[in-house]
Amino acid sequence: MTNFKQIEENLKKEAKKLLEAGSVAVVLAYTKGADEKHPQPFAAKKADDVANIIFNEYCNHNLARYIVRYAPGTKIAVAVKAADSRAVVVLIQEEKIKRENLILLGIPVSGMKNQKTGEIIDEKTTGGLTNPVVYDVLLGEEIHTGKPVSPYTVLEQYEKMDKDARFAFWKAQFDKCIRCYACRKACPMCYCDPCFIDQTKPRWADKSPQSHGNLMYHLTRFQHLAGRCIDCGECTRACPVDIPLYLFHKKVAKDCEEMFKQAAGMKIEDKLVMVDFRVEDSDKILE
Amino acid sequence: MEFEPKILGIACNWCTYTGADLAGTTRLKYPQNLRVVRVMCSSRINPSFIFRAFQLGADGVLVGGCHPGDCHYNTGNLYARRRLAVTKKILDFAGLEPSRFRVEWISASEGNKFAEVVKEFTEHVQILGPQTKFKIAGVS
Amino acid sequence: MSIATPFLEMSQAIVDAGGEALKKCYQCGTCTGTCPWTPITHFNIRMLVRMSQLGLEGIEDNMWGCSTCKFCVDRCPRGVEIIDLVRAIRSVYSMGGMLPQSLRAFVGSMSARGNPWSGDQEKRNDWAKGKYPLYTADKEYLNWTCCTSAFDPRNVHVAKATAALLDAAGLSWGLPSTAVNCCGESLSKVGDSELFERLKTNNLQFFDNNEVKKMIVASPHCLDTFTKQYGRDYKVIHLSELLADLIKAGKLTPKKDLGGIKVTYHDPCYLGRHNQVYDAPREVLQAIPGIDFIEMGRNREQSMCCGGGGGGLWMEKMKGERLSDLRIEEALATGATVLATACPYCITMFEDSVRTLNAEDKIKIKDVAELLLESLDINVAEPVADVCTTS
Amino acid sequence: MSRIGVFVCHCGLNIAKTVRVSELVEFARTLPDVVVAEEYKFMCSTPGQELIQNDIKKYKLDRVIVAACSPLMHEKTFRKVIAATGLNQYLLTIVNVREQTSWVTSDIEVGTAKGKALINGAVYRARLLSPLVSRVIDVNPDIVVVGGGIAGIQAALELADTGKQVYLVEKSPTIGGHMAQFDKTFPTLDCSACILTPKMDAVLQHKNIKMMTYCEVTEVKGYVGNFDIIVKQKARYVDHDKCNACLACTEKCPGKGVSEWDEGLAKKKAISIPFPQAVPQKPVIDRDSCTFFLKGKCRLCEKVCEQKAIDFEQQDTFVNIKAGAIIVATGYDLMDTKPLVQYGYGKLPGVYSALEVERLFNSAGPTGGKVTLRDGSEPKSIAILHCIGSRDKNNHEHCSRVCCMYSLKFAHLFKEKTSADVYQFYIDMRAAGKGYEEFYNRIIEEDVKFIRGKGARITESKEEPGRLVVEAEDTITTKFINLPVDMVVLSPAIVPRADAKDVQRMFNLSSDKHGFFMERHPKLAPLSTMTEGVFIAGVCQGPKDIPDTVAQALGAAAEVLTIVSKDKMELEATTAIVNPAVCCGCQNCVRVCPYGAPSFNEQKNVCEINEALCKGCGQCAAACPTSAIIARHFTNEQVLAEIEGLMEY
Repeated sequence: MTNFKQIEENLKKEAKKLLEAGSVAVVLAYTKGADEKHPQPFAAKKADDVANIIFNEYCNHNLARYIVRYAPGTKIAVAVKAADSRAVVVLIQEEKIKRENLILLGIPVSGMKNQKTGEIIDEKTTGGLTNPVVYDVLLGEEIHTGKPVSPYTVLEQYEKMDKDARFAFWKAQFDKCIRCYACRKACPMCYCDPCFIDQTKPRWADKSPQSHGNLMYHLTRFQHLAGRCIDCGECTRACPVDIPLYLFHKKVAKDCEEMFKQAAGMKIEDKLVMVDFRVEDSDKILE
Repeated sequence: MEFEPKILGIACNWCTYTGADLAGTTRLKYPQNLRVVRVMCSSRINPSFIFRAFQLGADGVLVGGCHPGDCHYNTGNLYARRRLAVTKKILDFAGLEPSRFRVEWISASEGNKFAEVVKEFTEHVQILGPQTKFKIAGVS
Repeated sequence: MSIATPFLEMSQAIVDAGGEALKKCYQCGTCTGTCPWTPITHFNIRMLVRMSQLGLEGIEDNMWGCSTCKFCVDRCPRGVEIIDLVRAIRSVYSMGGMLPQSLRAFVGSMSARGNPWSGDQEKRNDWAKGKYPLYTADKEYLNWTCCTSAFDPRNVHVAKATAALLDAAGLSWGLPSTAVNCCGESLSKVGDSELFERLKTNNLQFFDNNEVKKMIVASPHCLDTFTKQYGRDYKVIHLSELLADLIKAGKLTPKKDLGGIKVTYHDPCYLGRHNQVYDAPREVLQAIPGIDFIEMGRNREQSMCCGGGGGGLWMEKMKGERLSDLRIEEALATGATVLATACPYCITMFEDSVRTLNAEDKIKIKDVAELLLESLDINVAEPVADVCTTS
Repeated sequence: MSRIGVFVCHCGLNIAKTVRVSELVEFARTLPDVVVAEEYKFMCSTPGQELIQNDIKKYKLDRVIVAACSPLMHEKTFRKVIAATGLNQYLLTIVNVREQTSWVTSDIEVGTAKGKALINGAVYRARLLSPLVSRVIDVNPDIVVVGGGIAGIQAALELADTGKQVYLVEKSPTIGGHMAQFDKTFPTLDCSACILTPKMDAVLQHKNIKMMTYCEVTEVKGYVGNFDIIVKQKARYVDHDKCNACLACTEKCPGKGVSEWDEGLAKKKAISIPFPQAVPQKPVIDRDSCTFFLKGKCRLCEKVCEQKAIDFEQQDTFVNIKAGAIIVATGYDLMDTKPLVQYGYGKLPGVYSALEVERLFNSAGPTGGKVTLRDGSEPKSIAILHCIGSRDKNNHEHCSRVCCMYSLKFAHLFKEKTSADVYQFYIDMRAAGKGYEEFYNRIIEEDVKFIRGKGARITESKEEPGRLVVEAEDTITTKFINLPVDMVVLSPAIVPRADAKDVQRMFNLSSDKHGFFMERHPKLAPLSTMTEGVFIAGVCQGPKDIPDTVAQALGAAAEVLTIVSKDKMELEATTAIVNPAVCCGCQNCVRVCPYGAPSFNEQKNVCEINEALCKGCGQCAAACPTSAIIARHFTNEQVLAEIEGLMEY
């Protein structure tokens, strides 16, 4: 089990060092919220802020979400768990941020918990990873459980479903959507401003929370996140009506990995699969 | 009465649209359930067009582009291939029969192929029956 | 000059019977130029197509010449499926009762007894003398015995050799029960599609009931029918291919030196051109010690026809109009003392020719399997297996 | 609110036969914003055009929909029609009720129903169209002609005579192409060299032609009016600026190669010119047969060259050319008939292919113009086999078009040069051309024997070793012909060049199912291609004879002049632009554009598109997640509206 206290200490120490030395303008980490189960993202800007930093098993927020809020060129340190680090990699690939402006404080962790249900989320939404894929400082020992978890096992029961049943399942889910857009707010990849759904030219879908508008919103969002979603699961945890969006994202990620032989956000040098091609891509992917 | 599906075609100007014209010039007969939208390149096709077409009542959507390697814009169809492959997977996981959406490479000289594909696809969609899952209630 | 009136209804009837291809022909004569019968008989395949295009009188006198060797189909610049056309023509006319005398016995036997040799169906497995098991679903292979191998005294030897080889290789196999009948290949080429369907249904019943997955056939004609006309998902392997594989896998090792005999090989049309098996039988022959293998001038894709296909086996041909005679002469010219082949029809045709040409002491006709068995040095008089079943 | 006029064409009965035109008109009148709908027999005719123009004025139309033939056919015509009234040409919408409706159904109910759906879609789309202003660009007046055969030569000369600068790029060391290999040309039998070599020389002498032999185009960028072309000059190992064409090197050279020019029937020196009349008259070294390159020593040519022109260190070089238009005239290959084992080509020495025979007739050929077999003897009996690999599903389905005629020419020349009996094995004689039937008659009268039946097989004669036997059916008498001959000439299929696929990609052409380059329209734009500014001429477009090739070359030259004779030209206005207000700066457009048109503006954090580089494919618009990119004339709104309209009926 991860020693959360130890990581918190190391995080504070590193943050302090960086802020004191002035090597970063801000350290993105977590701080106390309403209670232990609801920590908040936190931007430490002075050495004194460091005292407020915490880290526990409920610190799920993907801090990569907040990097793009700072002006280009700002030096930023970010605490990154496995999925967060992948989000950072995608943002670098997409040229939203530059690697040299980042100091990545890597957190190897297992045993993170869902704030609402308290269940351990490792196998569901971390892409099966426990260690960050890229970092400058590691705040704990790398974790090697020896048993690699397939991030896609959870999909099996849905893949097996009959099409009509699957449609009914998703229809019921999407019909719940109240269009609060918490999913896109939580998503580190959803930095579009404005989002396609807020457009008036064209108006892609109805803006009120109705069945068909919801379907259009979600399906298009899945398409836009294809090859980019890094399976942090934040969309799902943010959802007030508990739509298991992560399942759909995971399925698209799985298909992309099978078709294009590459998982999102694993290596900075990788090309973005949806704005790339290979001449030898098979027509089979269209079958 | 036999079910007459509505099929949306989106064809690139240089290959498939021209191929479709050739099918006409050579007076090949094929089912007329297909209505073709002309775009300059298959890569122009925004995946949301496909979702939208199904919402607007399409029973099938057929996209036609140049053969890979023969794109008028060199590589457009190679990007399109990836983009539309993902679209198809999304339709599938959402529970829509993925075979209602088809991408075919049909060159300007393949009038025959165009007619055959349309015939075969129309028959296929006919067997699948009306598409009701995505269709917005009330659209004709 | 005689007067002819196009009779397009007849042409249409041929099209309806599966002869659609006649529309494509542009009468270049490549087929006639390629046809093995052209130099020796009056049969003119192009003219047959021409007459069918216009429905001219005289089709019925010309339609029996073809032995469906497929040479013309491979060469046709228009991609006309000439064999389908011949079958359609024959079917149209034999429905009208225009069957030549020599084929009546053949069709009659097929109809009454389910095999072409007027054999008693119950005795289909008698050659095995009860020494080999019947096929059951737990066995790997069904060893399908061609009617010709089962009833024709010469070809029975091939059936026996086959069984001995399969046992020697330690395969799990069984024979079909006597409920089966002829695959129907020649019957379908003769144009009796109704009777063909009857035979096919009966055989399929056996295959389905016994869950046949893999089948060994010694006759390329059975091979062709089972793979192309029966529409089931089992695997059909020609004996020569199986033997070549068994030798490669070390399960059969030819040891006995045959003493430097000169052997040439005749490609059966239905094994070669129809099913593209050219190498396997040659590999088997070349694996046998003491065989000096020589090719005839016309081999593989260019191979000559024996004349036995398309019902030819049951038709009388005058001396000088027999392809098998020409082929024997060709084989003799190579200096070979054994003409090997891999088809019971070819064997029958060649044995006849060897006799009528008085060449019995100059050349022997052998199935590839028989030669292989000789070099394995197993006594074939009695089956090696001691499994006992009822037939 | 827009004011739409809908004009439905009968196209005689072409449309009206399977589409009830009046019903479409009635239907159109019920659609939103449609203020007038009319029908006419031939909308593209002058009265039809006037009908549209009058209605635009009368009803103050601001959108025009023409339901007629394919937009690929008459979109330009109707754009001009409406532009003449002052209406922006991009406010036109064409509905394809002919090629994609009336011609592909035989059921008038079905045709009419589809026509309605298409018109409905067009109305929805038309309402959202915007006027667009065409871009005007400068035109580079220079021209590149690719291929130095008769087509390329003729086009280059024609263009150069108008004062334009022409670059003639030829792959082999000399211009002239296949025509230079021939001895005589049908049906007039004029000597090929006599009509061609003066033209080759004219190319060399012309001050406006830059002849680039032994060169290949390796890259084509840009667009009509402004092409950027990279040409590779293959190393000749001879400095042609210094070489004075004395050819002392060739005399001394010990290296022996095979002469492609003589179709492998003769040897050539490693340093040589392909044939005595070659242009330029300057040699190149063939690395594959040069003793120095093979063994590391020799350099005899270097020693004898007084001009010091030999340069073994020479490398391939690359030249950049800018041009306003391009003519592709890359010619053809003859099919390799070796795989057709029944004809024994390559195995039986008496079997020749057509081009080999051309060389045998040629006085500059390997036999000095004498018809002799490989053993030096004169054939006494000759068979010419037509349609070898042509009109053949197993090989090439097309008719090679010139074989009948050159086979007749061969027959004549055989009769003239030998005392042989000559036989033609043919399927159908095709002699449609000026003077061709007369030529056929002449050859018949020269006592050439015609056997109607395709040659089925060539074998070696058993009775007379060394002779050949042609087996075929004479389909007229239904007799099987076994004809002993000394020589067999195969007339193989004419096929696209082995590298046609590469050329096609480089110039962005389409090809037909046989691999020949495809014209924009088989009747109305036979020399244009799908790429503006690139034209095709000669056999690369399909088999044809010399008169047709020359006519195409001249036509292509005229087409080119319509572009390069003006300093400026209008380009399609259908490019993409970025709406900076909604651009999120993701740069997907930058990543997917094949032309580098979009770029990222870091200051503004938005992408921008350089319209001059944009070719209007619209790919960026599909890749843009925020719909910030407007693919003009194919905007998201327009396409969606059209889809909606089409799906309504």
